[in-house]
Amino acid sequence: MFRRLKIIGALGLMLFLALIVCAEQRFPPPDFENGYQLPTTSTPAARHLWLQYGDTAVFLAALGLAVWLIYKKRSRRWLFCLSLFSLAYFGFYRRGCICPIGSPQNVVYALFNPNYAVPVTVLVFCFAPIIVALFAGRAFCAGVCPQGALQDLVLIKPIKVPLWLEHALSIIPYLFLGAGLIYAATGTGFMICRYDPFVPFFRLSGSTFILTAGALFLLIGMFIGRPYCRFLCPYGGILRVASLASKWRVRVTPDVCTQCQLCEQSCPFGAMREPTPPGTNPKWLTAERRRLGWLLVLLPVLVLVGVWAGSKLNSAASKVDPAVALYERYARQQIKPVQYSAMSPEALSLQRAAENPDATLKAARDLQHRFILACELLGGWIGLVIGLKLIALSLRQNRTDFEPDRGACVACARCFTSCPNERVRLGLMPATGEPASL
Amino acid sequence: MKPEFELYDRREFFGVVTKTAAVIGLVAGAKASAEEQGQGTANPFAYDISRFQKTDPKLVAYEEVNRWPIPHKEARRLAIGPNDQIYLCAGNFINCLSQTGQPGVELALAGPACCVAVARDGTIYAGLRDHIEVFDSKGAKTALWESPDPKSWLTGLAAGEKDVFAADAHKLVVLRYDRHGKILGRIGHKNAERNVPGFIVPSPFLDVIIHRDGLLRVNNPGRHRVEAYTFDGDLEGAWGKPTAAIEGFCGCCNPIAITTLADGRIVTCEKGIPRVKIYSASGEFESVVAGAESFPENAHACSDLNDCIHGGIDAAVDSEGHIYILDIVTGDVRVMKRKA
Amino acid sequence: MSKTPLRSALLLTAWIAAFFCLLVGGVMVYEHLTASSNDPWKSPQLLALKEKLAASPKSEPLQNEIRELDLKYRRQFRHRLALDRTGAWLLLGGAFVLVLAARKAAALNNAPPRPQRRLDDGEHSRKLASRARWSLAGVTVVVAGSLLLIRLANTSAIPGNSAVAHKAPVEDVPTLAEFQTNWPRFRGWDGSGVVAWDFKSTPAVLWHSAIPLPGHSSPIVWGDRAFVSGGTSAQRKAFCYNITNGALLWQRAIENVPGSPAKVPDVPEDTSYAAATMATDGRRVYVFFANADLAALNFDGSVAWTKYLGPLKNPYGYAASLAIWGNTLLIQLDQGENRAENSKLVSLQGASGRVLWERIRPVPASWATPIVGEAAGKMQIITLANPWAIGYTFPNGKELWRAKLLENEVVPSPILGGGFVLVVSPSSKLIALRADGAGKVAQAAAAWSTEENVPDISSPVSKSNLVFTVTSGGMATCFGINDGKKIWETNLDTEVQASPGIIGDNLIVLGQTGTLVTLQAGRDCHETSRIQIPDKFVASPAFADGHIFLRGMTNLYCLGPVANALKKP
Amino acid sequence: MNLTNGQPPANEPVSRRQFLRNGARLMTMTGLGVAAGALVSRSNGAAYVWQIDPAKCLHCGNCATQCVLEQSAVKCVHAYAVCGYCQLCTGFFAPEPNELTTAAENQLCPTAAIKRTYVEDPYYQYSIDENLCIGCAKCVQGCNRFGNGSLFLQIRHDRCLNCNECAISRTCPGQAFRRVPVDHPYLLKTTSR
Repeated sequence: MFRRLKIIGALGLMLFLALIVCAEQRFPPPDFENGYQLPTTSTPAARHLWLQYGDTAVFLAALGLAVWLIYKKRSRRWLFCLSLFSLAYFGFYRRGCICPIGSPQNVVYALFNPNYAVPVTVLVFCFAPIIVALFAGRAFCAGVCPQGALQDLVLIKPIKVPLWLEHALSIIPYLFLGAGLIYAATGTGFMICRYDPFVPFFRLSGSTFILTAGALFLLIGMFIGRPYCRFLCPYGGILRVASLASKWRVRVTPDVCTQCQLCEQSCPFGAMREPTPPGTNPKWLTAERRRLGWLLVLLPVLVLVGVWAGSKLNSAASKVDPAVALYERYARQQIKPVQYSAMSPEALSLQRAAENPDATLKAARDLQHRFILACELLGGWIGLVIGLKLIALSLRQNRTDFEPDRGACVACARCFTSCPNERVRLGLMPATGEPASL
Repeated sequence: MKPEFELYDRREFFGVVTKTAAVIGLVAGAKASAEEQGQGTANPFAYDISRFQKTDPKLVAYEEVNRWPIPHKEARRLAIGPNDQIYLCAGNFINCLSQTGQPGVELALAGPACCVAVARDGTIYAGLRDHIEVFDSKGAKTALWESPDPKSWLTGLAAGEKDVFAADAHKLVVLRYDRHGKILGRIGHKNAERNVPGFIVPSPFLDVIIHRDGLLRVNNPGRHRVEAYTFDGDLEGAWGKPTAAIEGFCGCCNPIAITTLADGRIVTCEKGIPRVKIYSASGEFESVVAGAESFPENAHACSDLNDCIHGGIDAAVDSEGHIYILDIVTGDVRVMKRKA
Repeated sequence: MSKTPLRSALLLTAWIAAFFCLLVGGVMVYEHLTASSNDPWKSPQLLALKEKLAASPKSEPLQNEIRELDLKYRRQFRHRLALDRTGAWLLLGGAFVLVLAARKAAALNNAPPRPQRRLDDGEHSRKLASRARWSLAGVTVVVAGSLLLIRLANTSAIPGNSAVAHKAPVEDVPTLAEFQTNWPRFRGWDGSGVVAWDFKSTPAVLWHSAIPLPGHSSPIVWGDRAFVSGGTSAQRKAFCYNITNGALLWQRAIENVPGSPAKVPDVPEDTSYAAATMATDGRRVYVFFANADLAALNFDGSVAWTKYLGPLKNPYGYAASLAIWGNTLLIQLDQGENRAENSKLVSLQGASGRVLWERIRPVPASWATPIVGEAAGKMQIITLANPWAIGYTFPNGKELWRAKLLENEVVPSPILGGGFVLVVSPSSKLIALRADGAGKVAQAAAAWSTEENVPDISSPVSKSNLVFTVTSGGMATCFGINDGKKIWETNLDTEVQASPGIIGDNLIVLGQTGTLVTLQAGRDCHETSRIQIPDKFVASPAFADGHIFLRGMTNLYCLGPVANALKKP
Repeated sequence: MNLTNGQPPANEPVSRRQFLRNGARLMTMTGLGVAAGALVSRSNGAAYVWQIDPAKCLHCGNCATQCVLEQSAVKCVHAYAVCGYCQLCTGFFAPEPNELTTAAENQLCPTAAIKRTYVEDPYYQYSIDENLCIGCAKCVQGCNRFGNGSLFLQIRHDRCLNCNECAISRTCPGQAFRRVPVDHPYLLKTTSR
């Protein structure tokens, strides 16, 4: 049957190509008499795809190497070298883009916007460190993250942040994460990338605001270890949770702990946890039990309150979105006109809005509607984070030895050599006698 | 060692907390207030011709008496028939409309209609991109004049008693046909010994009209002037100067369309700063029919769309001296009447 | 360990580096503060001069002044850019040295800790936990407070943003009557190719209008608009025509569909990239191409949404048309050479393009369009492919029955008639099936089947108690619907690809070479009229608004009774 | 993976926390797997880069000021086939130029990045020196208002860092920025439309 059709089809096609051509033609440039040839517009190609796959390979290799250095080689020096390499490669060579810190936004954006197909490389950058963390803790933070490496590098004289404050501030990354993700989901923008304080250094250029912020972080970072990682980095937050379930954990020493507390001194990131006294003192037991009970009740309450509060926030939150901001400005213009200078971005965007106010309004309103749900989720999330943290703080830990907290430890390997037993094991120190002063 | 938490005590901590809150509050408030009185940043790169976009009201001699939409999109040109019907070419159609825009005959063409002219006897000449189709007054096709050149791009037509003139914007020539489609001559092509400088036409806007003084008038956009030719192609004179000021022709390539009033004065249309003006037959600026203020969309379209090939305006004059202005962007026709 | 020479050397280096950094940083900042106001486009001086020049255009000195100043400032600008680049690197180097030196120095200096053993019975950790909880509460307060402030500082000017929040906008679906008066999909609202209104006099071409791109899809009609699709490997478009004068109202290219590869699959011209007939729900029109690009367009031609359903593997190119009921779109994505190559039936929500459900089908590629209609008292979706004819429930797509009936390349679409589903197994059988079965239906369930003059491309059409078929060879046959007995047959001596249709009492058959034959759709064979249109026809005719719409290779044709051209049904 | 790995030696039983950990890990892995699967099925492996749609660009000047690079990665490009080769090019000359020379006071471009070369009477070629161009779109405004619009802005990918979120796109009044596949990274004007 299809043979017969072929002829007709071919005929129709040929008949029409001719017509298309002249229909698509447009007023041509002049006929030059001196045989002048039109130059073609140059189109320098973007970075090759295979180069990006190359980056991914390097990334995975670095991750693997980091794990090996932490668990098998147990060498701070080599880990430091690896982090320097990562700083050079992912930082100054790849200019801080592509980095896993922002990648959850791409993933969420792709999940909520079918028109955006997330590149495979981004997926790898987003998921690989999490999977590693699920088995071996925050190897990524230790050896691969350029931001982390930069902060680790500038750490000169660590001051201890009191542990209770450390705990309290450790929820901020999750708030940042939540905010970043709702803005990504609504398609407004990638806040986490927008407010990354170190990428401008990698690019050697950036807005004054972000450069100053970065400089401040580095100054603080000279005395407080990895301030961004501990108190802001949303991806660090993800890895922190992931490594709570990690299969293996960083150990100060494979041998017995003599409880000398040297490792606690050696950790600049407040990740070392002291042993809890054996047994439980009955005089507190009931109180603790009761508190835990109340907190468990409080959790859903907090979440609900969060949702309620969030539902009130959408109009404020959505103002960040250009479409909403445009209509807001347009509407304000109707009430009390402001004279913008000619051809200024504001004037032009207003002109665009004025051409089709309904469409502008619709776009803005749709976004605000998206934001209602988004903000409720964010509120609930904040409530959940706080509630869980409270509960976590009220669970009784039973530790017999000094050991790094699974979540907080960035696996920088500093504590290894601080442990006398480890030094003995490595033959840095005679098995007998007092720990020699360094 | 001394327990860390004497480094901060709780009161101090809450002090810090309240301070931060205050700071954040202040910042937010400041930002909000800034938003409120929102002074926009000036654009240091603005291409500023605003001073030319205002027309001195004293110069405006015409007022709009009527305005009606046209039946099809992508209008190109309009012409006035023997008894004052308006012929519009838009899209693949030529429409004959009454002076009030009531639709009459519609001719469907094979391709986009680029220009139209109507002879005194009612014969309709439709310029398609590269050839001319002829219809009788009832709209029956009577002839098809073969394309003079595959690359031809006809954008202007004028029908006289014995001749039909077609302006070819790409081949830079005005073709002289007889009423049967025979090419009699090629006018205005670059020619040193007849000292014809030749047309410069960067965009498809070359127009030709037959003036009452028996000469042709052709706009030469690239040279910013209107040129007068005999039917045999001798350049008899030219006038016009390049300036965005009201008395001249603005931008890179104007005027884009011309027509003539009964008394021989010439109406010119410009794009970029869309405006319709009247010059005396010898080229003295006389008055403004409609200034840039009258074509906000058109002015905007030119700065906004891919190019002005989709912008632009055309004009025609009826026996009572009304000027019909076709706005290609808004797709409507304005009827302008001289102020009392 | 206080003042070793090494340490003091390190400290010295650190200080020098720090000083160096400050110096470079200072210079850069200074440059920015001063120079940037002198950028060639900002410098007030230069601007003022240009103003002056505008006033007195001919003054030589002024011109020279401008030229010099302009050159100077442009030099400065380039200089600044260069300086920033080098400065940044210098700063970086300095900082690096500073950090390294300082680290070493600090390392040399740090006293070995002498921690004392803490002997408490958990008092310490308890205190810690409680402080942590309180400070956490503090942080919470801060967060809440700042959020509150932000909330107070921002008031929205956008009307009605809160109350109607979660309510999704309800889609208004046209009534069944609207669907029936229009021609919303391949072979009409129910895929039967039958309209009730009568069409007395001989049809004649009222207008014809060029279709810029080739394609074998049939026209669809809604209101005063007709739509067809066309495509090549280079571009694929939908076209909208005004049915009163044939004006091409708009054409929309479907491109940059997310996920759709730039390279389109090869499709033989005889199927064309636009073989699938479009569909409409009166709110949007839907178009699907052989490269698996699906698009919904609003009636003004703007794109509502697009979706890539591929990749599609089809030996001759995809050709089954879109089916629609209400605002639910159905696409029968049968593909591949053998049975297990993820053929599926997909149902989408018209408004959003959201996939409602997908059903995997154990069949290879087919070219038959599914129909939706009431059979055996249930709303059913009936699909044909080799070998299975499958009935699904509408709207939720649960499989009701399947019958192993078909062979060869299944092209003709099913129709409903006389309480049967009429199914064509190409050039082998015409089968009347009761659609009341459940699960696997034995071949015996077929009420009757005949092997006489069975078409291989065109679909059957049925009226009252008759079924009509037309073979590619042009043999028109009439069967009784209850027993499948042949009533008459006639050779129309024209090749036929298009499916026949029925207007009132007229059986309309469109020949490939442009012969439009009208026969009486009755028990006795009688040809009422025959006209010739100079074009090639593969697409099936559409009947709406008292007119016949034909899609030729080159043009869209509108036929009507010349006498009352614009008579509404 | 299943629950058995991650267990401590068999002699001691799985502690409750250990069990929870394994469970959590298992769940997370599955979750990630599902998400990844869903996304990979959609992504066609290609990466995206930012580009300006000339049809939407409003020539506001933000491209010169908002890019994270000191000298913007956005440049003016010239579609020669669309150009009219005018003698009086409104993209090259300031409004009301004194005379049609390349003197500073007559030029529109603040950095003199447009080169004007004589082709033949009466035609001149205009080309962009990208090392000088700062992407301010002043010439684009001039060309679009009066001429054929052959000058327009494009992101040049030999300079663009391809930030995850383009800093210019945030402030673009025409919302003209969009992600395009890396193998077709330009949206050029051509003779055919």
